[in-house]
Amino acid sequence: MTALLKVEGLTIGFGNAAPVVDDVSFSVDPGETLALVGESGSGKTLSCRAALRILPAVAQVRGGAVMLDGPDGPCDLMGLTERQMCYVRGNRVSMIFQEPMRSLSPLHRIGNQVIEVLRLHGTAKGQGARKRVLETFERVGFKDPERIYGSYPFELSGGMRQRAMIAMAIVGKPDLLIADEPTTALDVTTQAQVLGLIKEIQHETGMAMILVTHDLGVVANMADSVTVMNRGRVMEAGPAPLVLGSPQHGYTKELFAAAPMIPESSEQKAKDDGRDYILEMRNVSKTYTLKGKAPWHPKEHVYAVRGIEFGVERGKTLAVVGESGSGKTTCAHMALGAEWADPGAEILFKPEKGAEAVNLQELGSADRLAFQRKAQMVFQDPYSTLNPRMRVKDALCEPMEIHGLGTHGERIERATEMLRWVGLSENMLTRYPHAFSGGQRQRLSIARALMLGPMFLVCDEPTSALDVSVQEQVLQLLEEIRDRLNLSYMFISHDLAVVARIADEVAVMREGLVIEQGPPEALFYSPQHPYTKALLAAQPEPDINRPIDLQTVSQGAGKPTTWPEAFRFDDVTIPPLLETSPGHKVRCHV
Amino acid sequence: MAILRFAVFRFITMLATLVVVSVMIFAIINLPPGDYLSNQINELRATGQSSGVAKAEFLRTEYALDRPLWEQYLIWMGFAPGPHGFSGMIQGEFGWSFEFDRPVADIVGGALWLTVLVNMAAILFVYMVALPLGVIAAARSKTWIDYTSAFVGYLGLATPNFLLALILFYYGNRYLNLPIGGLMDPKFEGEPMSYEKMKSVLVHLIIPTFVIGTSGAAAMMQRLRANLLDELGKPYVETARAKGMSETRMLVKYPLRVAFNPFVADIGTLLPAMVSGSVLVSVVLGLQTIGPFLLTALKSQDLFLSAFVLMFVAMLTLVGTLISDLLLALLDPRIRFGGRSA
Amino acid sequence: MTTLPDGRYIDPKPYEPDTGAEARHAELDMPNWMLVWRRFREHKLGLISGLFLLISYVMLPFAGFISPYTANERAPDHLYASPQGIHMFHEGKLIGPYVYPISAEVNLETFSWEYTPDYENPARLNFFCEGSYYKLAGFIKTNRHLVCAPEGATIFLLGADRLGRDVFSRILYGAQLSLTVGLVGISVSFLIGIVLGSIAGYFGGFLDWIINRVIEILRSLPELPLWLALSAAVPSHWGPVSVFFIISIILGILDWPGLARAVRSKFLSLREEEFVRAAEMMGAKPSRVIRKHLLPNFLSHLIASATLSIPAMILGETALSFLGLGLRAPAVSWGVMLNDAQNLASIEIYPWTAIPMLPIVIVVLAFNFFGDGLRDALDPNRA
Amino acid sequence: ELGESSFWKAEVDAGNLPPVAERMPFAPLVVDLEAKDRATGKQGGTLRTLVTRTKDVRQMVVYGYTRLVGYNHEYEIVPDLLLALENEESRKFTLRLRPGHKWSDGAPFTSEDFRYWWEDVANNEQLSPSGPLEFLRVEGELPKVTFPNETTVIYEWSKPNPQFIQELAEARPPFIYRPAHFLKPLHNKYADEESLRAALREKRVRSWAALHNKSDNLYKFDNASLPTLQPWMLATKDGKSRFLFVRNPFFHRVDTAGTQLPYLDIVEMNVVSGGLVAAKANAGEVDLQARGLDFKDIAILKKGEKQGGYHTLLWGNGTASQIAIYLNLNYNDEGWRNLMRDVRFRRALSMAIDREIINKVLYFGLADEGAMTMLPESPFFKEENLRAWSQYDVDAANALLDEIGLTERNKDGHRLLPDGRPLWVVVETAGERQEVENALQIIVDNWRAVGVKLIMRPLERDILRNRVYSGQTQAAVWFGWDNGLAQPFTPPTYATPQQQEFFAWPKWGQYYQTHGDAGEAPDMPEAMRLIELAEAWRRSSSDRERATIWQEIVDIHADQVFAIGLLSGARQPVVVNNDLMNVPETGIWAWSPGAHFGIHRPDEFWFDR
Ligand SMILES: Nc1ncnc2c1ncn2[C@@H]1O[C@H](COP(=O)(O)OP(=O)(O)OP(=O)(O)O)[C@@H](O)[C@H]1O
Ligand SMILES: Nc1ncnc2c1ncn2[C@@H]1O[C@H](COP(=O)(O)OP(=O)(O)OP(=O)(O)O)[C@@H](O)[C@H]1O
Ligand SMILES: [Mg+2]
Ligand SMILES: [Mg+2]
Ligand code: NI
Repeated sequence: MTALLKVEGLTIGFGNAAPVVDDVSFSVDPGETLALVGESGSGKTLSCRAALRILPAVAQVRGGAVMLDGPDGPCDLMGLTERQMCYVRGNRVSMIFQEPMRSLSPLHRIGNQVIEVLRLHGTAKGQGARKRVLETFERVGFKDPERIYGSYPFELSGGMRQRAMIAMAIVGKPDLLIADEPTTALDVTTQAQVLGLIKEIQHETGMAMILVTHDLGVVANMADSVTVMNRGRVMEAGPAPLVLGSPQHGYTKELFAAAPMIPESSEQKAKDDGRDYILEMRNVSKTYTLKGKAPWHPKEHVYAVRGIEFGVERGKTLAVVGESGSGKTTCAHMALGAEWADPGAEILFKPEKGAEAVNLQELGSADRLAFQRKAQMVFQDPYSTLNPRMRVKDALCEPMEIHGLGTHGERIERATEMLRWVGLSENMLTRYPHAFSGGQRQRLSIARALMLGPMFLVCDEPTSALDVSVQEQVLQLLEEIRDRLNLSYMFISHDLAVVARIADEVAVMREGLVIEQGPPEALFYSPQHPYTKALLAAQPEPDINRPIDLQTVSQGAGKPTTWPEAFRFDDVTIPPLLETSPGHKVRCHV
Repeated sequence: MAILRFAVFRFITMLATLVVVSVMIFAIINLPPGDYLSNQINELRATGQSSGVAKAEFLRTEYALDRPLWEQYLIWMGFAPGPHGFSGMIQGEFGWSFEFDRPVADIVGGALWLTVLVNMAAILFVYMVALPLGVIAAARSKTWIDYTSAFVGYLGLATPNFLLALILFYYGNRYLNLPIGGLMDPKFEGEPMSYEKMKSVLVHLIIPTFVIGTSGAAAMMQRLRANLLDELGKPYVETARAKGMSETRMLVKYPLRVAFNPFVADIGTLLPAMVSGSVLVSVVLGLQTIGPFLLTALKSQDLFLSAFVLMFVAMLTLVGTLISDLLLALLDPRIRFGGRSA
Repeated sequence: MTTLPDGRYIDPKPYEPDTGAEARHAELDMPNWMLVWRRFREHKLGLISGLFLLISYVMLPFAGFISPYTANERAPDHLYASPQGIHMFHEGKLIGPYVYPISAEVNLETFSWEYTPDYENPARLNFFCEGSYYKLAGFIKTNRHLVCAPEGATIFLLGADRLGRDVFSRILYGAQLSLTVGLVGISVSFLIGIVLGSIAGYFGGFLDWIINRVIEILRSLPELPLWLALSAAVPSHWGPVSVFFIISIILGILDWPGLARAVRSKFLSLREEEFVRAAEMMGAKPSRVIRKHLLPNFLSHLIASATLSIPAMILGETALSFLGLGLRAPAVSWGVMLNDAQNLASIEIYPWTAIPMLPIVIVVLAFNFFGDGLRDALDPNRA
Repeated sequence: ELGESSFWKAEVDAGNLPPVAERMPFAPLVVDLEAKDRATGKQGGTLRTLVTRTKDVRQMVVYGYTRLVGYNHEYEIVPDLLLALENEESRKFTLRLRPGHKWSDGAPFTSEDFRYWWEDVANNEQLSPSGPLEFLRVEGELPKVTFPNETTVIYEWSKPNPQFIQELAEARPPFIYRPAHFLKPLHNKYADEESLRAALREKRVRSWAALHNKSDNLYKFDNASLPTLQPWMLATKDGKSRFLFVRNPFFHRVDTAGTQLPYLDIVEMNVVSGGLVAAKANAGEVDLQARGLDFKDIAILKKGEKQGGYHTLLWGNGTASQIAIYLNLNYNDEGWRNLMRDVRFRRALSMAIDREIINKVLYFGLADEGAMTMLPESPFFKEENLRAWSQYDVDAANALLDEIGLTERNKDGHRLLPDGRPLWVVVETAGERQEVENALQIIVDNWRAVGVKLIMRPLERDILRNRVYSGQTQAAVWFGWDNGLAQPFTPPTYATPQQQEFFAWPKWGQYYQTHGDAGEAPDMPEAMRLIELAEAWRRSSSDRERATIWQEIVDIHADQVFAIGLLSGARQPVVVNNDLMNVPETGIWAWSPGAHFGIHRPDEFWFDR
């Protein structure tokens, strides 16, 4: 069988520096899935983009060929005219970009942007096209496809945007799908659903896929062959069972060893009773009113968060997991006073043990400034939170400048140090944000959050774009400073293995509600709520011999209305959160 | 819903602003010393035509020009009754033009549609030239097409309008047989619209449109280009490319909409700015638009006529900003007009 | 390529886990403006334009020295003299830079001045010679010129105007005003426009409402009658330059709303960007957010607008002189010169009187390319 | 043996118009063209001309120049509409109308039209709030006006009213007659209330007086239905930029060959912007044009002659001085006022001007350099008056200034006033003419040589006037006397401090014009003498006497330099189609006397095609 896409000796560089993609070759056959894994910043994204010829304008392709097999034999994409490329892009080869927020136009409705693919290539027209888009929306796990169709990107959660991107890429049923970290922002059940969908399509149409991911569990479940990259070079490549089963190359071995797993046995952590909350949220709700509808339509509300009650203990980590779109980010924003909660909420921050708690909802400007010094955030979407016109140097120094700390030299000093902490080179300080890889940007975001030495840190999926070895490094760092400086974290993640590792307490969210809350050992080993159980079941493991059944796990726990009587809820009746055992709460009717 | 409420609220504000503006307009017109009739009398005497003086004096009482200024204002706006039951602006009575010795409504009536015609043509020209050229200049920045359009545009900008008009008229007439000045062949004046008349109007519009339009087009083109270049590096542009859109189509659909934001903000002032900005051009080109009326009226302090024209322009401005705000909200869904932390 | 027997590929190079830190770039410690300058240097056209502008501005104080005549020096016998060329070789002999003296004759058939060069008597130019008095850099009184007309001849490089004044010298003198005073208006309007526009756009709400009303009122207020009123109100003993100075400031004060609206609308949208929210969450004050985050993202538009305002300001006075408010003699500016040229005769019979158009175009193009280079250097995504 | 015009033939044949013999007065005005060295022509053709404002339709009343009495080409006043005018000691004037004379709508033109004006218009309080016109009052006294029969009107005063006749011949005459048959239906004295109210409603005016005033525009000429006596009548209703005038079928002039005048059937008047007149003329789009053309356009006009099929005539100019500087003797600032009232100062400034250069720059040396005085065509012209204080003589000027005591100078070389202020003369202009600006520029240099700094300040025309009248202006530039062709019967008001319009004495003029309510009484002996002379002229009853008075006035002006004239006799370009006959090669372009083309009787121009 001839390979559908064959990349040979691809070399890409910037300016006159050494190439960042160096003599990379890989190929993918029709219907097959090739996983590209490797270190963050190793050139995975660039290699994929090169295949579609949408590299940054400054990038130089210094050599190599990209052969795409077509009806009239393979042709080199590097030699095609722009017009011919237009035919290839989106139609034959489509791509899911790594940063879903920035990759969607902020001014156009999601539906409009997706349906365009069909219109452009004449695949479907009119109502047919719309139906097909809605269908795809449904299949990528949107509960309310119509609403998503008419929404603007900024009205969606990170995972939703990512799914919109996925829908955009697969709606046209391409021959080859290049998926650049397609599930980083998705909770595991949704991830399973999406991966299942892709497999299904591969089955139906023989679509090939290049899957760039850092999640070895996903690789294990999806890939037919694997290419491992590091620092711009291919380290190891071959069929998945072989590479995963018995890695040969030093880097590969190292990488696979770093993969986190939910520990097999539970080690009880000590419990102290007098809980000292650094941040406490009481009765916090958030309702959004949707834009975009015509003025004469009735207003549409989204209940993003409904009556959240939890707290972050001093020096501890509260992990929040849950379904994509369940209100985690909204919660985090409110915890930092960046978003006003609906009236009646109380968000209390206590800077010192025993100090007077301040309500973030009613803060004076001086108090607010003081609070902002102590509480920082690592954003879910690092790209859009970095000013595109600011060098990293300035972006990193900005928090200190704002609070008037240090001299210029000291700031730079600290910035370099932070960069080193998160595993980046200090030379990157003079770059602009767009010149980084996804994972590098995420680390920038972490570095920036640490610049002020905060005492409370909200991390919204801080490691989702990092390969396991870098992730390990970052987690270690976080743990270390937590223990050293008595930092408190609110840690949002979809990766249960990470959560298991770092959390002192876990809250599981679904549709704006906390449905189960408790220490990780309790939660992971005796989950009570059907949704929690589903989540755990859907966690993929990096073991090629233990594939999860995408079909069944992607069902998740189903709709809340289909749950067992005790847990069932709908918009009107919501069961209370009950403490079933000490520290373990479950939302259920008694 | 919000946008509807917003529109209603804005409309009410607009009316209030209009009243404020009317006061200021009236005050400014009356700022220079003297008034039409005394100037008129002076002029008649100075040129030895003293036999016309009697009539000028007659008009003074007829139009309440002998009363204090505030009273004149109230009468003009229609808040207070004038002599002989003169009813004022708000009742659609626009007053009398001394200069032309006709009701203001009669004079402006005809000029109004010509003004709209000329300005529409100019705006159309601006958009038709600036949009494609701006997009092309951005897409092909630093190529000959970028440089040439910049050069020609700046040439147009750097030439005083009147000089440009003269040059174009002179050589246009010489080599292309284009007409000099005016908006239609005089023989069609007052005739009903016909194919021939239409043609004549179009031919006459060529040079004025060009003269009024070049500066606007050049300005818009360059700014559009700059804004577009900014957008071109954004990732969503790459997404669009990855979908297989052709470069121009992509440019037009995505970045253009973002880049358009500053222009939409100005859409409201486009029309009035052209009306008042083209006053001098109209004067020198001999276009029978509202502009020359305004200038003569102002110079001779023909109170009601200039006040009406200015009110008209002010109204255009206000309606224009209203529209532009509504458009802005439609253009960019993220925009809220509410306060910082709402 | 190393392929293992089982068909997999292994990188042949030996693997070292971490190479450690690279050498620190020199760039790292450079201030931002140095980085910008390094990128700007690559934009050749921008660089040339910048140099040209620099030279032009540096030259301004020495305009008197470079020009062979002073601004209002009349040659009564050379009204509307046509441009004279400078020659080097006379009848095959090199005699250095010289001109042919010209003599005027009125042609009462065509009612125009006609000039006949005297080819017999080439007159060599004098350098570093004494001519009429002028003030170097505005205060040093001297009569030394770079080049002056030889005895009995004239040197009108770009011809002479109706009063027999040298167009070339006047262009140089005119630059002194046109390149400076007009820019004051731009600065004023940009300052007010940006500040108020930012405030309205960033804060929104009530402030936005207030500023918008002010803008509306200002925009609907007629400029024309204001000028008319003003032309009566300016004290009569004021010199033309100070009148013009005031006018251009007022022009700037009236001009800001357009820019303010553009800034406002863009900021209304920009302030919803995530990075703005991030900065706010770090505690950035509004002024900082506006300066560091919002403005740089609107800089391209601002730069383009600024370059576009320049011709408007230079030419603004020609429009104003219709109302008796423009610059006027003895002040010299390009606008004044063009104003004199606004008739058919200047176009058709004495085309050189319209030459001041050229410097305007050149300066404006230079500003444009300079701005473009700057925009480019500041653009992070630049190719 | 009158020939019917082809233009009206159809109408006559259709019976809508009487034949030409019945249309003309019994005693038409027979024009002997041969005697005037003109060719007898033929009827027909359309003459194209341009104006710059819509309201300039009135130019057709000026060009048509049909008056009760009018100037002939020798500047004598001769009867025109009138068959004869009898003048008894300038006190009693008997106006004899042409029997059978008709308005352009065919209604008879009789003494009733005069009566209507006098009794129902001029003396109607609502129509003329301030009563009959000033020129009809002699020291406040109104004339006795009688209408003995259909063709006779008598104006009679107890004292002489010498300006009566001359006023009737003005470019803008006081129409002392009105088409009574046309206006009576609009007059509340004659019309029944019902129909008057209907007319008010229809015309959207508020009072009958306003309606009457609006319809009664013999001079404005913008009402196509208003009957006229002019050679051409307006045929365009509600025109904006194009007006057609067609021949008046009842016009009263006829040539010796029996052809009813005017020769030209149609005059087409287009409104264009002022800056484009020269361009249009150059493109051959006019047949007869002087208005809107300037001396500086001559080159371009000459250039287009061949292509445009026209030739450019250079006429003289009727203003006494093309450019004159008026030092305001009523300036509000006392120190300055005293200085400017010193005749030596005015003389010095005048002598410091190099008029030759100005002439060369502005007019190729074709104008006459010299002070403001009467033009050579006027009987009061004297060579020495032209020369007086106008020879370029820097030394003499300096000597004069020193003599006044202005010897102190500041470091710039400018003289100082006695109170220490520098001698800066701010000269305000209407900013409309480039010539003025150029001339002043030269004067700046000239005056600097005598230690006087001139500051030029362009203003709006009305603003300038208002400033001058209120004494805020130190010095202003304007034309010299409009009428540089004074005849003994020309009222000398404009040359004496009886009008604020002479910028040297605005306040004295106001004082006279408002009968002492505003302004200041003249207090300079020379000014008082001028007033005396003006009074004497009014009272005098013979032309000889008036001539001597005039001469003295002109001499005083020359000696006192009330206005510093620069040049006179500048050329006015007149573009004439090559086919247009009878346009004089030389002429004087003047508003008063002469009514621009009017004095040359454009009804006698014709197309030789
Ligand atoms: N515009 C640019 N200028 C300079 N260097 C760049 C630019 N874009 C990317 N790079 C560098 O190229 C390298 C490869 O980037 P790439 O985005 O392909 O990484 P990646 O493998 O996708 O990493 P990640 O898993 O973090 O997304 C990175 O080290 C990055 O810093
Ligand atoms: N500005 C907004 N306007 C309207 N709806 C919004 C807005 N922001 C968020 N939402 C909605 O609120 C809900 C919760 O969003 P949130 O971003 O908190 O989810 P999340 O838990 O962070 O999901 P993910 O894991 O996918 O990031 C979503 O349904 C989203 O569509
Ligand atoms: Mg990547
Ligand atoms: Mg989120
Ligand atoms: Ni992940």
